[in-house]
Amino acid sequence: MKSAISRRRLLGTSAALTFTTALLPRLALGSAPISVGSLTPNTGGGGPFGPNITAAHKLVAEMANAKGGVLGREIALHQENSETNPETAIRAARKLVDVNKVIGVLGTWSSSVTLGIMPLCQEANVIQMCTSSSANIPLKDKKGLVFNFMVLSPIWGDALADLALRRGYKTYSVMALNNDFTKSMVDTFVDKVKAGGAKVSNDPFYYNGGQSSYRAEVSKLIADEPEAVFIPSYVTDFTSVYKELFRQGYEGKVITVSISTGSKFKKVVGAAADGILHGLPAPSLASAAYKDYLKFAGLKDTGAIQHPFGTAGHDQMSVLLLAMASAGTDDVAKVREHIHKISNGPGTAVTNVLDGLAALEAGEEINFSGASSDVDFKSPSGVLKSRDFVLWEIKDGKDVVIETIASAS
Amino acid sequence: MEVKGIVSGYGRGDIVKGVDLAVGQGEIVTVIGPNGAGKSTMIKTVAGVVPARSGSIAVAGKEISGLSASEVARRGVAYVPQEANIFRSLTVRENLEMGAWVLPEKQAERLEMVYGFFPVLRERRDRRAGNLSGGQRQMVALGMALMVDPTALLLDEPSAGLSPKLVEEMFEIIARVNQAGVAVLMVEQNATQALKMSDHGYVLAGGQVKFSERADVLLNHTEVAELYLGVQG
Amino acid sequence: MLQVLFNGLVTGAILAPGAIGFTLMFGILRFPNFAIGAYITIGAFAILFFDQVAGWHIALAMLGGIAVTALVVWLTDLVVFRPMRQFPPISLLVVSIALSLILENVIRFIAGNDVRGFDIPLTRPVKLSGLMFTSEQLYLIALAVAAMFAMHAILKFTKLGKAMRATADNFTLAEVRGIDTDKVIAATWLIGGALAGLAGFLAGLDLVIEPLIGWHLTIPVFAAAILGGIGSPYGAMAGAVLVGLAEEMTALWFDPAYKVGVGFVIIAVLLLFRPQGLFGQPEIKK
Amino acid sequence: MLSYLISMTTFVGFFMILALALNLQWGMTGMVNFGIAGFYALGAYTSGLLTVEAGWPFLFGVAAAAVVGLVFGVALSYLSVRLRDDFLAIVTLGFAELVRLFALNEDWLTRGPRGLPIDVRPLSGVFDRDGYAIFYLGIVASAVLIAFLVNERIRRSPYGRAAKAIREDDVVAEVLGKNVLRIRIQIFGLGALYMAVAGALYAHYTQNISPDHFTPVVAIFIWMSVIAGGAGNNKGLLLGAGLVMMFLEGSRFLGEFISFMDAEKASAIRIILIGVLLILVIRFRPQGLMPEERFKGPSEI
Repeated sequence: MKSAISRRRLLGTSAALTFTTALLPRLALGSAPISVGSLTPNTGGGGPFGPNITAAHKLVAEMANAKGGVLGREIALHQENSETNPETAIRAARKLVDVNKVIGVLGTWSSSVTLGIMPLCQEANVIQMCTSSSANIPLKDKKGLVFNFMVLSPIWGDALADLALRRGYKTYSVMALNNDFTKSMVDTFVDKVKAGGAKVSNDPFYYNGGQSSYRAEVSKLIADEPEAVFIPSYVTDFTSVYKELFRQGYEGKVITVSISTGSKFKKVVGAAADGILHGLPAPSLASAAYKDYLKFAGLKDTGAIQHPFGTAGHDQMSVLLLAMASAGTDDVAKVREHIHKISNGPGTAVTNVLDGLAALEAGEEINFSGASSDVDFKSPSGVLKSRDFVLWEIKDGKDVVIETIASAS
Repeated sequence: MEVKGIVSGYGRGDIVKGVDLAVGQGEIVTVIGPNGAGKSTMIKTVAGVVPARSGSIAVAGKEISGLSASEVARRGVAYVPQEANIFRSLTVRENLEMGAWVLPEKQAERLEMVYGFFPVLRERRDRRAGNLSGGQRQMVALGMALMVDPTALLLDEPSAGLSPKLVEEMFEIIARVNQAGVAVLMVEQNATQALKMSDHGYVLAGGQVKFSERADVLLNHTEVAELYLGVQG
Repeated sequence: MLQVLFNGLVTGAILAPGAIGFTLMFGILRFPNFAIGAYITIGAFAILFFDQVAGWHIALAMLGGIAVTALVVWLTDLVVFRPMRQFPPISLLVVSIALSLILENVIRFIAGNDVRGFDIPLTRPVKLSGLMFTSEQLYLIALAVAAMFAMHAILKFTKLGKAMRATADNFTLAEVRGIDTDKVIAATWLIGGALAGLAGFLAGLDLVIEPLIGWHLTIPVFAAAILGGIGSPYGAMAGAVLVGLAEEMTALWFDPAYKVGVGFVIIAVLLLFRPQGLFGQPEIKK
Repeated sequence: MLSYLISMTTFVGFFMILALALNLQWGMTGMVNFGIAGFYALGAYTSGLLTVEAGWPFLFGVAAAAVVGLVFGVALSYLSVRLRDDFLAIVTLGFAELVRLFALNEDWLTRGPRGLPIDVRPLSGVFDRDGYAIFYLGIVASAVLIAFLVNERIRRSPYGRAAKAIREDDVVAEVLGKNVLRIRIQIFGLGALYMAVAGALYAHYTQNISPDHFTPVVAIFIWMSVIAGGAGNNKGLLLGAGLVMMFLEGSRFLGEFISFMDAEKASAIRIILIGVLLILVIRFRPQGLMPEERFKGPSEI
């Protein structure tokens, strides 16, 4: 019934469209643009990542607009800064939802922001696309409107523990930045290595970012001289922590998440970064989607992981636009269904929005694979089915892939 | 020094309500009056610490009202506040050096002069001024004022808080400074003693001059004696 | 234990220049300048600029950065604080918070949020009879101590330094005695700014350079200054080392998660029971 | 747009309650409080936990928040007697940070950084989305109104004038026979109560709280509101809170015009503008937009 109405409305609109186009031939896109919201952490804790996500959203939207938009309508992108702070983010999301009437809010990063804006998005029937790892997200997503482009953090802990065990380390110490992302990761990591017969020699503890020194934390961490240390963290605090680890003469293995060891990190610590093991849910760097992303973003293929979250931003916008094109409407319930449809397939494999739109126009069904992952969602929840988890070791200042684990979630 | 019709105060009200007074060259002039008469505000106004709202203050024929305290100091008018009149955390010598800020070229010479007035300060020159006795602190305060080679000293209750013996000593010092050719305008609670060594006296009440007489006349003035000198008629 | 003391000393050395700068400014201007953290950030980024963009030798870059910071800090006085000299301290406190937001975001506007570091390779520690240290840490302590002695010499032996102490001690009297308080205030900002610049260098050596680097040091710096007795540069130095130690010990023997609260607890306890600081003279009620 | 305005007005309402609280403490009695976020968080978590974990109804949760705010406010007010303004600013800021650290680290109680989802809301089944937004705005608006009326009542009463005497000079007030300590404790406690109630209302409005909601930035916004509006003037600071929110959120709409700049730079510019504006207001309008009304005549001490 509803779809019939919207189809009728659509017909009406196209009739009106032809009419206005006839009157005003210079107005190429006569009907109202489709509003999409981008809410990214451009300052605060997510500051090192947010701008990449924003840029990726913009890039994809512009690519689509250059080809005449989606459903013959322009994509109007509205970008806001969450300041990595839910108190601010809620008001920004209100603006996106209530003023700009966006169909979705894309790009939230920290779980506190994603969860913070969830009640209002659910209430207004707005799609959310995020890269947050809190296990609370699927639990609270009653309407199945939240699509998470990052696997939940227990999976990270699991994969990294696997790697560590296979490397044969017998004793571990664990400390972590105090946040939602790391907490579940630490729990799974500890359980897994213990189950694997290894020993966790300390009582895992948490530190806060923004300290004036990390000396005591590091001393405490390596007091029992463990073979390996596991430090889930963000890049800002990890850089300080790692400098300190090195200066305290720690010779064992350092295991962490790749978001802490990007190119900026390597530049800061230089040769001292060699030997760090790190992992991240990521596409294979050889994948077509990732290469496309590098091309679009104007980046060189350095062989290292770049823009871990920018790639996800690219995929978020691509998936949303393709789902609308596939659904033939911007009706949220339909779009939601088609998000599952185009990301899980079956259909022609596409890796970017242009190919996708072209294929849809040609009447094909598509299966989108992204720069950040294959983007296959479980149904009904918007949790990724699996994501390749890539493990690297830094050698001579470069990330060298050790192995790739297909993680089920 | 000529003061004509100065009005000043804090906030919304006036405390000094049109005061005239004059200090001749080399004179000692004492201002007495009950608590709250505006004596302290008056002397601060002359010193430039509290801005004058109207009236004129002239030193050797040159207008100084409207100048800041430090500019007044540069014109040879040295004010010694009643309280907090030394730099407690600095040594005695450093205090005196600070006094000579506006007259650096004469610093050595003036320092000798001040040590001459107060030999005890030479002994204690490296002590923190805050650790000295009350009398010695007053010497530092006065010494600092003398460092600028002033033509006039403005003293706000120089004997306040001193033991009777020290009060005596203080007044002696003021007399010696005065004999060196420095005019003195002071505000005092120890009215009788202060007037005894003064050339001229004023009685201030309610922000206005009630009496202006030669000091010896004022001392024998029955009404003044009764009201302000604590002498029972 | 020796190691803990040494670690505390290193942290203290990082905090000390900032704390001295803060306390100098407080002594004369009589309000807690929250922008001290932003000044430190400016120092770190200015040095970073000379080090990496201009390609200067690191020692030269440090001096250049310190000079730039001193100048910027002095400019903030001319533009922002000077017209408000008579305002109550609490208004100035709010102004300084606003100023630190502005400065921090100017840096963010220019340099972005990325993490950065000076072009100095990390070194492994030297172990000497149970004590472990790196050469940078020795430089760091040496620089802080040198700054301390320089500050001592300025305050003790130069006329301007004595005038600064006098003005901090008793502003009204300084004016009455004809001390050029405008000059003293300008000197205070310049010296305070230079110290913040140095703090930026030390923090940049030890931590990671990003727009919030100085903000993270603000509370420990306050704590050090208050612990040492506000307005007292020597106290600030000692206070910095004690705050450093207290933070190390909290993280080691209590819970690292509460470490960032240590500064506050020190401040609160101290202000309640010994408001003049550990080494300060009781302030006379005026 | 209408529903946006409704929700922004609701947010302004939270700011207004906080600003009215700060006006009691600072504007009318001269007690500095930079720990606003601390009381705000206490109220939010108290009501959130009691309704979610213990199943209390909304109103009881809010009432419990009020009590907790009052208790902590009274405890902290003893500091205000012993400390200078600027030191008290730092200590109260520290209090807020400790509350936040507690919420962050004691996850057995607060669920730490994972955040606390709160689905308890009064009469949640009765209205549709827009209707509920208006209903909740009504709740917040009544709280603002009550706080405003109480503030005005206090301001006009002899008690309020005693508070003002303390602000001007507590020694003089003491000499005049005012019980300075008692008044300080009562006023600070009442202010803290307002803040906690605002926190509780905020928690049930946003339905998800985490320690990140209660950073010291909140205190800065509220101080901006009070300073911009005029310390001591209850009407002025309502205006101030509205203006601050308008500026904070209005500068978002500016973003549409500076889209040539990347987001990172644009948000930096936005915060720079906020800082500049605050400084300009303090510099050129130190009494605020609506200066405090002065009582004339013998009633003034």
